[in-house]
Amino acid sequence: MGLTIHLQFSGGMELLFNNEKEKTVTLPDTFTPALATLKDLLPWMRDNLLSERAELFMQGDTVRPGILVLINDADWELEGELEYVLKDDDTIVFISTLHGG
Amino acid sequence: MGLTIHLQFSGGMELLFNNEKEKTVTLPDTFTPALATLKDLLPWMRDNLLSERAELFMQGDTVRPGILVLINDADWELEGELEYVLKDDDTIVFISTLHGG
Amino acid sequence: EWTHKESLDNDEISRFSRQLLMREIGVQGQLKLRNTTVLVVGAGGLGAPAVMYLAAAGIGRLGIVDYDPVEASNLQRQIVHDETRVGMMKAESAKATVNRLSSFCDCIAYNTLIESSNAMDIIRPWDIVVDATDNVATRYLLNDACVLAGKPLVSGSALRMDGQLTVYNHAGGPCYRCIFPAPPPPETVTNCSDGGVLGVVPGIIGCLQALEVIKIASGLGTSFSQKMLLFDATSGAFRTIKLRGQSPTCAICGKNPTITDLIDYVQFCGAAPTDKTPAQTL
Amino acid sequence: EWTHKESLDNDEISRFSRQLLMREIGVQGQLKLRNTTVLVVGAGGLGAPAVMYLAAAGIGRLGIVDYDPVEASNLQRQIVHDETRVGMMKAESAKATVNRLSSFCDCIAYNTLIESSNAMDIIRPWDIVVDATDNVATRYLLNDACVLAGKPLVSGSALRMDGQLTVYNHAGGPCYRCIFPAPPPPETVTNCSDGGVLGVVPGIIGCLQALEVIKIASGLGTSFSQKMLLFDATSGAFRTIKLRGQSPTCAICGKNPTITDLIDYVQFCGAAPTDKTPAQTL
Ligand SMILES: [Zn+2]
Ligand SMILES: [Zn+2]
Repeated sequence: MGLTIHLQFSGGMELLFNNEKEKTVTLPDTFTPALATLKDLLPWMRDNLLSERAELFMQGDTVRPGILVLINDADWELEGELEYVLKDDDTIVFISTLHGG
Repeated sequence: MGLTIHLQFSGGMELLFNNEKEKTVTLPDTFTPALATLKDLLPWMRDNLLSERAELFMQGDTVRPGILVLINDADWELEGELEYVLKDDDTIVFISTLHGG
Repeated sequence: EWTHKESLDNDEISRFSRQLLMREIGVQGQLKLRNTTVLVVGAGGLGAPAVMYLAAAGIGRLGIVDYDPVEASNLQRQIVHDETRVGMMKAESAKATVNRLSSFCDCIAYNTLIESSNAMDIIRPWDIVVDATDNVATRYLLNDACVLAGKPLVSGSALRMDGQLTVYNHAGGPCYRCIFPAPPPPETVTNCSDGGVLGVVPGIIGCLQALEVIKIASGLGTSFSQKMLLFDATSGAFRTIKLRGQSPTCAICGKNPTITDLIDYVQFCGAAPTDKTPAQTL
Repeated sequence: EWTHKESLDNDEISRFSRQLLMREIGVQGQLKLRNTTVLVVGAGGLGAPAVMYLAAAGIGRLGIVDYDPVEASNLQRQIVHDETRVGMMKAESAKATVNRLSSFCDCIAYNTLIESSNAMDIIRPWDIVVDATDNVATRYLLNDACVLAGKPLVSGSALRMDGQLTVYNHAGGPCYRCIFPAPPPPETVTNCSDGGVLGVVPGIIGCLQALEVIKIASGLGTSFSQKMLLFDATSGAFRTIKLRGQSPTCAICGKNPTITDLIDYVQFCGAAPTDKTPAQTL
């Protein structure tokens, strides 16, 4: 069995992902435990889960500006960002920041 | 070592307990693991932690009306109330219900 | 004469465009808001933002019950009133603010102390009741009247830096008596006159009450049946706790209710429905 | 001429009695509120409850910046205005409401578009700044001006059923640019005119902004430096997340800042400071 990852979407990010706020995915065997990183997860999400245009989610090999990423409830900047090594049962949250009032 | 219990106070209950919102206590050996219940904990709290008059906390052998008790985040009524058997590392929350507006 | 509408007119479509744009509300949800009647009991710290946001959102008919006049010391939190209204009845003052804010809301003021003799008549015409009161006796009265009349009760409370929110008697969930079969001893009850309150704390809870009403009215459903939201303003922490379910032995909503008509709530609680009686501090 | 006070007078003691009773505020905290000056930028959905609760709580001097006139479609959420104010400048309308609510608040309206040429002059006299704006360009402008002037920035935002709150540039925490060094692509930004918003959602966030201002001003301290509160109105869920700290490489608050004067924010963001420009929906 591959890695199981819990994905959550907030602040409108869910509109890019079939309007689902939570989704638990089992990653294919190409994601090697102890090696696969967030850098691998993002294009997999883009190709397998995204229901809107890719540029609303990614820019280059990372998320586009204005998206906050949390790894197990902490800002991903504290966890190594793209280099973070995925662990089974991780929760990754994607938050679109809001600008309205 | 005795049982360790995390106590939390909310809604003004903290005013009865030295104005502390959280307190972790280690219970004495008279609290036998797998036997001691909430019915034992309440008078111990009254005698060892309470800083105000006892009738503001207890009525008979239970909490006075208007106090909600949570055991590990669930209403204690779902957990057996006074008969609940204490487990190491339990979190017990006492909430004074509010009536103002 | 206020009646249900079959569709929104052009003025309503323009006024509520920001809600019509949302898939969660849309035209059908907005029409449901227009056709829902809401009674807010208490035009104080909780009722102030609740009536304003309910009227603003397009609730078609809004009742406001209060028997107190506006006092200057209320204005630290009761933003539906203002200095020109000191001495006016709170229900009238709140209605005047609602009328300025929206001509799409039919607002009715009850300048009345709600009590056992009149509560059923006051509550019966309304779809949803908001408990924005400030004392134990009126909270039991409203609960029992809502159970007897079959209305959901969106209940909020606040004191000092703390707030609480829940929805009673809705969607199979518990009523106030299911959770609190006995009233608190009067000497353990603190009101805002004695304990104080930071004005924006009931403001936040009153806004959340308006939100839950809007969710029930528009068909989104409430998040707080059999759940209670606790807010600690000092730490900025919100916490949702799961409450027990509806009790088969509840004296008012159980299988064999012992209360089938409203009772004497002052006697039951040992305290009168006023925020002004000196009480001992918790 | 507004000046600092050494003590509260009898009228203030009577008016703010519910806060004086609280150990968290008391006489000293209330006096600090009286001597604190707060600038609210934006008199829209967030600013509406923020200015009312700040004035009600006893903030001594309140500035309100907005350049738009009140429109009928604003009244679904902007409860500081009303139908009699349609066409009036929002800052003037909000000031009129504050003046009715409290004679203890010295309120100043700026009927001005805040931009790089005037932002430093507008911000410099104030102790705390509230970001209640509705667009990306003004959010970067306010952040940079607050860093350059050394002011805490209490930032809120809302769209549809979602709200966010944080405090930037305070107590060693990060600024907006520390978290978001690059602006979002314009085509990913949705404003309330395009995406819609349930009115009470900015109401709740605006109340929480007022609360954090009051906590900073009274000495209680904020709960949201280097933290962000997320609110999902559909589920009633609040969540607090921990943000990265202040960045040594931040272009404005870092060790070697590359931005030492306000820049061209329209060019930087690729979008103008208006909620009205049609933009693609996210
Ligand atoms: Zn019941
Ligand atoms: Zn920075």
